[in-house]
Amino acid sequence: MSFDVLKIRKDFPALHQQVYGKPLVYFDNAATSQKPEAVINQIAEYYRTINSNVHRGVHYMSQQATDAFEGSRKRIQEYINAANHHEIIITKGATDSINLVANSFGRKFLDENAEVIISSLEHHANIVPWQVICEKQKAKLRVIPVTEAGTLDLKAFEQMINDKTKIVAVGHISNALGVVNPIKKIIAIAHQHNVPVMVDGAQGIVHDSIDVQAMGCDFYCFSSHKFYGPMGVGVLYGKEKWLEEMPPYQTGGEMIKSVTFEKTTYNELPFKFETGTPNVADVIGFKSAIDYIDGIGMESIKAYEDEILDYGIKKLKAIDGVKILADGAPKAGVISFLIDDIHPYDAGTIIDKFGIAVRTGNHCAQPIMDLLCIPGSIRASLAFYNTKDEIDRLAEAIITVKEMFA
Amino acid sequence: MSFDVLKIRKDFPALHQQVYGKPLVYFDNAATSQKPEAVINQIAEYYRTINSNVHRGVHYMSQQATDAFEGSRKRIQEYINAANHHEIIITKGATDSINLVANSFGRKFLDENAEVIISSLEHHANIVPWQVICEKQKAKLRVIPVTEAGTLDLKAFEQMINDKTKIVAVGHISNALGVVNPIKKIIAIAHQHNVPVMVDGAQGIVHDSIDVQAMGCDFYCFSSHKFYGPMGVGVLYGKEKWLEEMPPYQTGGEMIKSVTFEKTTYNELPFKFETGTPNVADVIGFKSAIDYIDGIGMESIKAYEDEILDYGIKKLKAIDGVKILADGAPKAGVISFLIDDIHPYDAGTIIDKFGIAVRTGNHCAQPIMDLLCIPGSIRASLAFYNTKDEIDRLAEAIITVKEMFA
Amino acid sequence: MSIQETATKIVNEFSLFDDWMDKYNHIIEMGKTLPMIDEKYKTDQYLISGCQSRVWVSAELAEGKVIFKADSDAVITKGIVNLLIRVFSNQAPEEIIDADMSFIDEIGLKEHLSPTRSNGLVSMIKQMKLYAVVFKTKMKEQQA
Amino acid sequence: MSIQETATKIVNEFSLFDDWMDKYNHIIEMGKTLPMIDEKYKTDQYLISGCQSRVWVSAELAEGKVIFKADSDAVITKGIVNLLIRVFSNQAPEEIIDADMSFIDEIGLKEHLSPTRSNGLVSMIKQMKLYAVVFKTKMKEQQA
Ligand SMILES: Cc1ncc(COP(=O)(O)O)c(C=O)c1O
Ligand SMILES: Cc1ncc(COP(=O)(O)O)c(C=O)c1O
Repeated sequence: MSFDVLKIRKDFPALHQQVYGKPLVYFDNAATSQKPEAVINQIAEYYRTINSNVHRGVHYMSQQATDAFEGSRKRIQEYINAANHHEIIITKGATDSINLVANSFGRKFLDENAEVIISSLEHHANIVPWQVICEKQKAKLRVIPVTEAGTLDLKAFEQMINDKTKIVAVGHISNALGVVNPIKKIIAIAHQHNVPVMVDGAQGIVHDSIDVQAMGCDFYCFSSHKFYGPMGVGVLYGKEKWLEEMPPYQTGGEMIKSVTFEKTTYNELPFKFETGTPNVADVIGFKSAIDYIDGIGMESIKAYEDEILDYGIKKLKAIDGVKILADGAPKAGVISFLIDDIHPYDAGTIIDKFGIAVRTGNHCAQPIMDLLCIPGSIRASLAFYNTKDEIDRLAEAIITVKEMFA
Repeated sequence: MSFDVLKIRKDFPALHQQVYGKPLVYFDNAATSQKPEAVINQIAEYYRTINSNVHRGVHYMSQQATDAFEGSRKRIQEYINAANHHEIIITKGATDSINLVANSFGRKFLDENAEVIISSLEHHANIVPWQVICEKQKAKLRVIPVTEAGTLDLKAFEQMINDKTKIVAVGHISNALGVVNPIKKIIAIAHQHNVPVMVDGAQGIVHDSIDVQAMGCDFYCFSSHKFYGPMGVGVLYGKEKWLEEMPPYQTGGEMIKSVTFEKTTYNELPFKFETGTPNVADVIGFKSAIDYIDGIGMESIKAYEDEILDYGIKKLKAIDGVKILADGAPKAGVISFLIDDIHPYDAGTIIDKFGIAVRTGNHCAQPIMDLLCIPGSIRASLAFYNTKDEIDRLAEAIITVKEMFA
Repeated sequence: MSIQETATKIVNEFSLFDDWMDKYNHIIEMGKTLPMIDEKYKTDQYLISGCQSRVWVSAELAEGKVIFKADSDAVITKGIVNLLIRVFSNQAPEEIIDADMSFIDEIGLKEHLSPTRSNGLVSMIKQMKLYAVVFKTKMKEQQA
Repeated sequence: MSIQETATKIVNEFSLFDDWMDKYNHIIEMGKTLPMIDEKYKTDQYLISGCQSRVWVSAELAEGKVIFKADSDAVITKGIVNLLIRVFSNQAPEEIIDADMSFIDEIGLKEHLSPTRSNGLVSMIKQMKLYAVVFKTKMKEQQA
């Protein structure tokens, strides 16, 4: 086998722990991923050497830090194949990126005649900012429904989009159900109407190679921490033409060219959207994560993840009473399920005692849970460092849960 | 001597480097501080063990991470003596904190009859957000002038504040000049008029013990990275009564209680103002920084810093042609100066070659530079790990600069 | 039985079980004997926040003692809230307010006690003590 | 002299100096002999951004060659821009556009070459090459 998962696991120190005296099984990757040693060491190395504030310093360390910081931006650009490095805006996370777009695009382009389209499968981070800006600008928020199969209803979307639509904001892969959305089709339809599309790629970047130019999206955003990088860093990719037209979001140092009490002029891209001291250490750490992932290759990662996901779904379905949510829809990385009528919190509490970390609840995607008429689900979210053995352990735990609550 | 600086320096790995073959002298502390080994190790330790997403997880690691994260919030509360831990909002930096206040307080309390007061000594981070919100709400921005001595003109302030004033936002210690503002007097005057005061404490927390209740401020904000903690973390302290009244700032997961497409209800403090996955690793790292500083004691730190600052000012003033900015004003941590008519950039470039990191330029405080009619200054900003020897080396470098540009 | 006596009794019950699974089975059993509240109380007003599952707790005063009832959509939560009800119900407000909760440690439910935990045990205790405070105030007013 | 010849000459000049201080002294010297632009060009239009000091560069075409003039408020910046002027000035637009800038490495100014550096050397080169592009286009139009 070309994909040596046991070798790969050695790169992730957090995986080798005991929880309640049992070897940890970490199945909460959609919430946050574990980090390879290379990333952890890079952060420490940074703080031991070139740690400095960037961009305005003439001194050696500041110039080194600036080079490394801007080098990381270029690495991100290259990794997602953006056309320009100034189309890469550093934020604090996917939520911050989406707030930036909703606020800045919204203030410029939304008014009482405008409509915004999101979907029923969104994470709260891609719902609430749009609700808020639509309310502020008196625009209308419309929601793509889901079909029985748990996929987005593209027919409904085609009927929904019209001259008033100013932007479509949809997730790439649903964190709650693992459903992979037909993002290229959505973009094609939107672009036929000259409507830009923002893709919430918080889960998308983790499970597939991203080429923003091939995808054609106008914005793409994600968090470092879900993609094997440090916490506290997010990315917003935006096409230059939109970023140029949008007003700044947060303001302060760095994002301005000149400040007087009468008039302040703003800096160029990407700095127009970046204010305050950036999280230099973690941005550089994120570069190490990308290097690490690229070293293995997203194609092998995807192939292996699909294999264990498939194995996991089959294994769990074989247990009487387990119901996989959105079963049949195209999936990546996530098994979201219920066991009989057992409350997810009950199940999760017991599964935890086996040293297995799963998440229970609505996964910050309450609307889709409401649509499915369930209080939440149990979610096992996989990464390429998980194994079939670990899935077997989850299956055993589920059987115990069934017995305990029978 | 009770303060053993050579022993303390051992705790900071970055200080023991050679730059251009010379031992590094790091005098750019006001831009960002170096980190003690304890902080660097804590971040790595976190990623090697309990790394998880917080608050919503039932599993072991998530609960450990949540405890550590909330424990850090309590530590911050305790350190600045806030009345409640939910008055501590975690942000990504001082700039983010100020944007939060300007935006959220501004939308609620500013209108075309309102006035906001800032000062001439502010960092851009405490100017531009107020300019922007005042423009949006059609409020008026007023600016406390400085006296000849470089201190804030309190008489002018007293005449400026009136029934229309809704908030006063001033820095605690000026990053560009090191001037310590009479913050208690300003708060007393403002409170006589029932006007709340936001203090930009980005430099203040670094050089003095902070007791927000004793100080009486309504908001206090700062960055972890300037206070020996990791990058990517900021704090906003706000009095409960204001935070309760203010609308949320960024929106998404975590800060909401329930989401439907019709109506979203917001969570309680502090979560109302915290959305998206927080920077757990660095928040926990920041706790280690506070523990470290508390271990030495801010009183000893302050005494030692005042001693070397005094030494430095005397030493530099003794060099013919060196002009200390705002000389005579009460100072902390910063020597901002000019050498003859030499451009700060010229001086900085040469000083750098001696392995000495100083900053040159306007230090993101263009208005005060404009007022002083200078393009910027050379700034040596000190920390408690700096030594008199290092100041001597700076003095030597200055003499070479003078010779080279004579 | 006093609060302390019930607490000791519960600690003894749990001490019979060596492993976590038996402990949880006992909690689940306790969930099944929970004094359930009337459906009409299952409203937001009686809902305790801070839990991943929904828990409703109602309280009434009868002859100077507080009677608690509760329900939850999760069985473990039912068990935990019943454990609290066994300790608190039928006690005077004063006793409830002052009750020492350290027995929860001894049961081995310590991991549930952090205020940041998603099961909301702390919120439940807080809410029940709050009811007691309200009743105590009422009783004082009536005496006055 | 061709661009390459001047570049080699400058590299030779700098090779005489062993240490950074002499190199910088030479740059400072070159700053003093900078062909200064007319005061009227010291406007935002001629200002090069990305520098900590202010640098203005003007260009005009004389007999098919570009003549650059510049000024700055910082001496080192003057020296650096003069170095570029010595290389670029009095050359045909074509030559300037195609010029290989690797000699800057050889001088030992490599540390200045990163686009993120605050001295703006890269911005200056960009701006000067841009002038050359504009003149080349103009010359073509005139020929057409
Ligand atoms: C006085 C003052 N306020 C605000 C800031 C902004 O802090 P940050 O860049 O960490 O957001 C700084 C940092 O330069 C500062 O010195
Ligand atoms: C699909 C999706 N969007 C957005 C987010 C928000 O990401 P963050 O919390 O890192 O800002 C998440 C994370 O849970 C997610 O899964």
